[in-house]
Amino acid sequence: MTGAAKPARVAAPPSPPAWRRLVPGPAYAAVAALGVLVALNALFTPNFATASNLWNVLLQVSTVVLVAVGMTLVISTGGIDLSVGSVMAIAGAVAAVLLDRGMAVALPAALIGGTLVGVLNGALVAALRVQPIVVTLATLIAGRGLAQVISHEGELVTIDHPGFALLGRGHLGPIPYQALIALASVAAGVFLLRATPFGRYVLAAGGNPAAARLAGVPVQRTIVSVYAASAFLASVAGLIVASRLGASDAAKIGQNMELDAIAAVVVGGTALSGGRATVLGTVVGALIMQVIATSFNMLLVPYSWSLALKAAIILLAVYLQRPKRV
Amino acid sequence: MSTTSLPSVAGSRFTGARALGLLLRSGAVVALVAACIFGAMRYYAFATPENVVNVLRQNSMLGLVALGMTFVILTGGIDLSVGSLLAVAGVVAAMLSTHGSLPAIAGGLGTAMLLGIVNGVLIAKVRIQPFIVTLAMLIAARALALAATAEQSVTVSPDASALSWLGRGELGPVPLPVALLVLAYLIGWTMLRYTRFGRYLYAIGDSEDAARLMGLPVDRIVIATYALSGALAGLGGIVLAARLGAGQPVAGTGWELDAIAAVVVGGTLLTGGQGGAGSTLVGVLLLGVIFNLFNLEGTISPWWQWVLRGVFLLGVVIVQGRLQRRLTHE
Amino acid sequence: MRQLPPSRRAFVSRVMLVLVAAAVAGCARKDAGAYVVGFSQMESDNPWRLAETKSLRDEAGKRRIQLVVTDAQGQTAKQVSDVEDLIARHVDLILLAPREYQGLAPALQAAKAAKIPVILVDREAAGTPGVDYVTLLASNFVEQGRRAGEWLAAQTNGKANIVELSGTPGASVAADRAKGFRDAIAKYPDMKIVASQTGNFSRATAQGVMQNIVQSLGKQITAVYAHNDEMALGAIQALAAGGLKPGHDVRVLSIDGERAALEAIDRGELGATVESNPRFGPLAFDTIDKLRKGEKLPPKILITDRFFDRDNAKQFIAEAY
Amino acid sequence: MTGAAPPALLRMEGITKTFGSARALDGVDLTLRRGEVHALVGENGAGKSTLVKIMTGAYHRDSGEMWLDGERVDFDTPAQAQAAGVCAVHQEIHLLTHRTVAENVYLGREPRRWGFVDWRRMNHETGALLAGLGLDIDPRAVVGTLNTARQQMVAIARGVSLGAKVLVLDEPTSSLSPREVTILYDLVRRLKAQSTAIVYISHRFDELYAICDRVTVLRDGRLVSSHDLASLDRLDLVCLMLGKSRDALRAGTTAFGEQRHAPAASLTAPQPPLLRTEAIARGSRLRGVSLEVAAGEIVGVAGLLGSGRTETARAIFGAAPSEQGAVYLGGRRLDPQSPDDAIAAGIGFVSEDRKAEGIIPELSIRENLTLAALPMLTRFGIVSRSRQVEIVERFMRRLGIKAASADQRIRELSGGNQQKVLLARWLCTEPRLLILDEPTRGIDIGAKGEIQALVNELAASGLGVLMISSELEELVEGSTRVVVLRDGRSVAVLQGDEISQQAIIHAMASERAPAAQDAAS
Repeated sequence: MTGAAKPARVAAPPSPPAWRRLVPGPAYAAVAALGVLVALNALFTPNFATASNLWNVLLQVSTVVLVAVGMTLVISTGGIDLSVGSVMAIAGAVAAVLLDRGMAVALPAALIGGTLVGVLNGALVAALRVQPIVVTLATLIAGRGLAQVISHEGELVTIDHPGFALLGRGHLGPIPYQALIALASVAAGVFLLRATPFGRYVLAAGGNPAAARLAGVPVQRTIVSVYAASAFLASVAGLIVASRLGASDAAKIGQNMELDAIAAVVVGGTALSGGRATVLGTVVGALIMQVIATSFNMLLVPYSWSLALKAAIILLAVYLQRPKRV
Repeated sequence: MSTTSLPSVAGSRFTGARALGLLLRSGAVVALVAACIFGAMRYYAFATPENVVNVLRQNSMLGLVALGMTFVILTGGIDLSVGSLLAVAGVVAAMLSTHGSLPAIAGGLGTAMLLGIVNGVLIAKVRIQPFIVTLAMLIAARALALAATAEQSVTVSPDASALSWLGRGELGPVPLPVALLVLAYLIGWTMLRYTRFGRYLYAIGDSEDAARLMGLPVDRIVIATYALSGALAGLGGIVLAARLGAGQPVAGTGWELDAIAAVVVGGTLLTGGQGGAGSTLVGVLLLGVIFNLFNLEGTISPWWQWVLRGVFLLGVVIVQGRLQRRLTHE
Repeated sequence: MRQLPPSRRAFVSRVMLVLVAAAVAGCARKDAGAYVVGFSQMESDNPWRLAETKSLRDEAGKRRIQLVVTDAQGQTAKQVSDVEDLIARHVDLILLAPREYQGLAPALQAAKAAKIPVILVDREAAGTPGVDYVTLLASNFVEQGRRAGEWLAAQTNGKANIVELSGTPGASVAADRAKGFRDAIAKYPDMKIVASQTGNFSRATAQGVMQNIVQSLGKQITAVYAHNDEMALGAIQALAAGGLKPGHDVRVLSIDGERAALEAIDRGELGATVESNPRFGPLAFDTIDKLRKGEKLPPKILITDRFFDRDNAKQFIAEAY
Repeated sequence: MTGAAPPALLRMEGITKTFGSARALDGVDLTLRRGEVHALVGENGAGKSTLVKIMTGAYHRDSGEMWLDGERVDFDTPAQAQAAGVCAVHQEIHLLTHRTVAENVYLGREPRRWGFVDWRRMNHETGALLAGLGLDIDPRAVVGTLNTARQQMVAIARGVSLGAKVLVLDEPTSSLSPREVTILYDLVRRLKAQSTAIVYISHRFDELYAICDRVTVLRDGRLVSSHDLASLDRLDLVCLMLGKSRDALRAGTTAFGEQRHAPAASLTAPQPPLLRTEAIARGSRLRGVSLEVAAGEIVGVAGLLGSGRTETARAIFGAAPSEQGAVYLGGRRLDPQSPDDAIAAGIGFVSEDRKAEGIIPELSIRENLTLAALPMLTRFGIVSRSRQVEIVERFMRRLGIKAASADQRIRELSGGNQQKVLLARWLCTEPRLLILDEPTRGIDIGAKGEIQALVNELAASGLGVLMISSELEELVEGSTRVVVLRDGRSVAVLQGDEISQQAIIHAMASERAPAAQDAAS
């Protein structure tokens, strides 16, 4: 504490201007990158800048956004959730198996089933203090197996239920339902983080768990809730994918989703070390990744190139947003 | 001057902590022994030399990858790119095999090591988190392997006999991959315990700040560690390509998770600074034996195998978590 | 171990006891004289593979032969290991569904050294029939692609803008089905592949990819060729969502012949699917019988693939997988 | 400067260092002689740490010159500085906690045999080194299992074994008990006799006068002056540090003002005390502490390190609940099992470790300040922004928290301002009892005075305060009563005129002679 490198009295940073508070945290780089990507595509990719493609991009990005919002919460507590893909598969499988008993049974059962995995993750992380990456790696493996066991020993269960199909294929005007669901999850995420004690607790638990505990923050409960929320959102995403596919493909639904979601979160400016979170940044991150994927498909560029670009974007975004060394 | 004696509270706690630490690691050994006893009693084929050699050979490549992962995890980092680097090395070696074994092996190893160095530089110099750097490398290196081969497997030229020998040769009764594995772990163990480089890995994983202030060349060591991890993944890839007779751009998918699981099951902590090569070898063999038992049983559906693997990993981790907590609380 | 406190030692020994009991109770020692067949499946994450495994299991059950199945989870390296484990288990014969053409040589060598005959199922692997393996029960993937191409040419009078949804990058089936199709349409200058992107053999991926292609090419597209039914079904969803009527504006065709595909044909959404018959069970065990009787086997035995379109799809729905 | 001064061992001239727009050091000179203990003092932000980091190669200077043994030197890394004989032992002891003592001492230059680390020799030589320094520490012990004092010794031993000519001790006694301090003094004198130059950074004047020969004073990144310490009295030194004239300072060193040993009015009334603990115990560190705090009273807790001071606070707050005994609040049995219980009952707790257990670094002042009060600010699950802002503004004004805005991240504030935010965190929950564990540790004199005055004011308004402090002046001048702990037990309660440094020291170390007396007088 003696003679710190940053004498507070000498250099108190100026208060940020009002407009800066609208754009959360250090996500400018991501927003700028998204802008550049969209502008380039509008210029060079035929049919990119059309209304129908806008809905298309939103449609495709919505499941990633759902999962990534939950992932943002988890990461801002300093954790990580690798199990989201498997949770999606579990939710899809449960719904598919139970749909002939009606949506009122199938949907709640699927959501609860998926969320339970999150509760398990959270309990192990919070109570036993096992590292999140290991816990969720284990549930990733076991969950994928479980999803296949549930869907009649690995079969691809076809779903033929008009009501359920709406979830993934319905529209409100031109807006797909799933985009609305994703939007709702984003709004809920922003609201939770900004306006509720829970949001403060999440950031406090991620920023300094010991201090949070002494300040009366229910750290363990917060951590369990965060993993449960992540699993719940993943379950919703799993239901949407199953509905869109018209089948529960337990082996493939949500495969590698954890990496997509983590990429969206870090590109959006949430630090992996915890204590900082920006849900809107995550949305931007997810959009960046989606625009790359969509435009590369539209430009018919080989798969490997889009992988390489994704990698570069992740690095660049994180590099630009890295906290200044103190 | 007389020796000033400080209140000696530490002495009694110390042995307790040590015993627990030992148990932490020997937990995996106990599990391995138990799994082997179980296998030997249940399956006539388990305890045959043939099967033992099988298990060792099958796991030698993952073992090499996991050794590199151990080094990285000891520094408190993580390397998600190993599976992709393995594929790149295998593909490069296969492509160069028409020019002879030496260029093939050197090229494969060199490429993987170079990519490892890129990881290290981004982590140590540009100061981006290891998780993100290696996640990006996982994606980028896979892209490289796919692009370089036009998404097709590349045959290892039969002329590259030394290369093929690496994957299929035998030293007496010992297959060469196994010999390589043993050699690598011996060197790794010696390195970690008896060389400065090894001690520095522990130091950095324990406290990077402290290591820096004690004058260790932290950046150089971190870069060397990721280079080593890349090289070992590359060696794994070359052995695999030699064994299969082809370099596959999709080889090693998901191996980073298997390697992490092996390291963790062995008892090395992901927080860095504690663990070692020996425990990782135990972890690799433990997971390998479990797969072997699944196959010998032959009637467990693949999805139940997934469930069992996940639950097993969870169980080991929970037990270790409890032991670890007791260790830190005492 | 010497450092273990007594309570822990007791715990460990109790665990050991339980393990021993479990092992003895379910002891899987080989019954003398029983014939055991090992089946190394390459992956189990799609209906086709599941149907193949099931067919073999059912047939083995019928003939009271013990079948031991391993799953390579899509990794050649693991498949080699699996075969080695089967050899260590001293099975009498190995059925091998290769992950790839390349890379299984060590497995075949090991089996040969152990004098265990190997029959390849559904795909070929590098080696010589009669030497490295007994015979190949083959699906002809190139032929499947060619039949698809010819059907499309006939339907469109040799004029089409085709979107190809290819299988997993690096998988040999994908390469074969791409090749056969290209060979077939090469004769028709007006048949053009306007886009070729990977759908990873997955419905979800294909759906997303197709959506993007529809955005970019729109009404130019007149045909979609998918390397398997799953991707075709995804593409159909995407086309409908993009305002193109599958079966009407765009002809969709694929390979495999799974039930959902036949239903789609019946609805008029899917044009046709070339069967890639997964039911190797009867053929495999007939072949094994012949081998045990000492009959001479041809190097390659082709399983017959049917062709499903509007005319016959409905009648096969019930029996499809 | 007299012309007869011995030749300088290390000389720094015109050292300047800028971070961003902030000038941390501006043309600072420093001269170290062989075999001297040189105090480096200054308030927070004076530039002490920056100067030391430049000296030991952790930072690179922007301009200026440095000579060691008459030769110009230029250290790019700590390794270079160590090789040249300049070593630092930092305030947060930088050792590898999972590794053994020997490994730590020899890290970076392990003895080798045929290229491999020679463990036996390493352990043996470390043992010899420690014994030579008069320390009884097992070289094979894992550092994390040693207490702080021993870790400190290990860190110093490492410096010695590096053959340090210049050894920097940054706040070496901040976590040592008086007894351990004497061991440190022994060590320092021994090194001095071996003509090592020692730079000694401390906030504690007692120590400076007990051990140091000369002093260099820094203020706001500039050199104020260098003196022989003997020719400078305490008041002069404080004046130099604060940049104030001698007259402007009050007589006492703390800001508790008049000695308030008279019991608070409420205590004389026959009402039950606000807080009462009955022989609370937990594990081996806390073995029976009984104390009472009345409303409006400041009760000081004194004791050596390891006497159970912090454990007492944590037990009352429920952070590490007591296993035996009872905690009563307002006459009713509470026995909190978690901080939640204590907070709900109206207890606040400011931990001694501000960085690890106090601030949430990435959150703003506003969020940090209202963290504990959130349930009260929440309606229908939503935090009322307007009430939050109102509270934050009120407390920032009342406590004089200096910051650009309430939205500034707390980690950007000085230690004193951080401490005020943490105090405000509890004050806005309107507690009945406040537990302060080392409320003024590691903060500069100005802020220290403000906090002390504030605590006084709070108590006067009826709050009960339990104040743990290792600064005897603070306890003596601030407390209505002082509870003295020893070996996890409460051994004495001093009231009124009984309270004096002598009496406290005596109680802390009753059966032994008060070893630290020379340091504390």
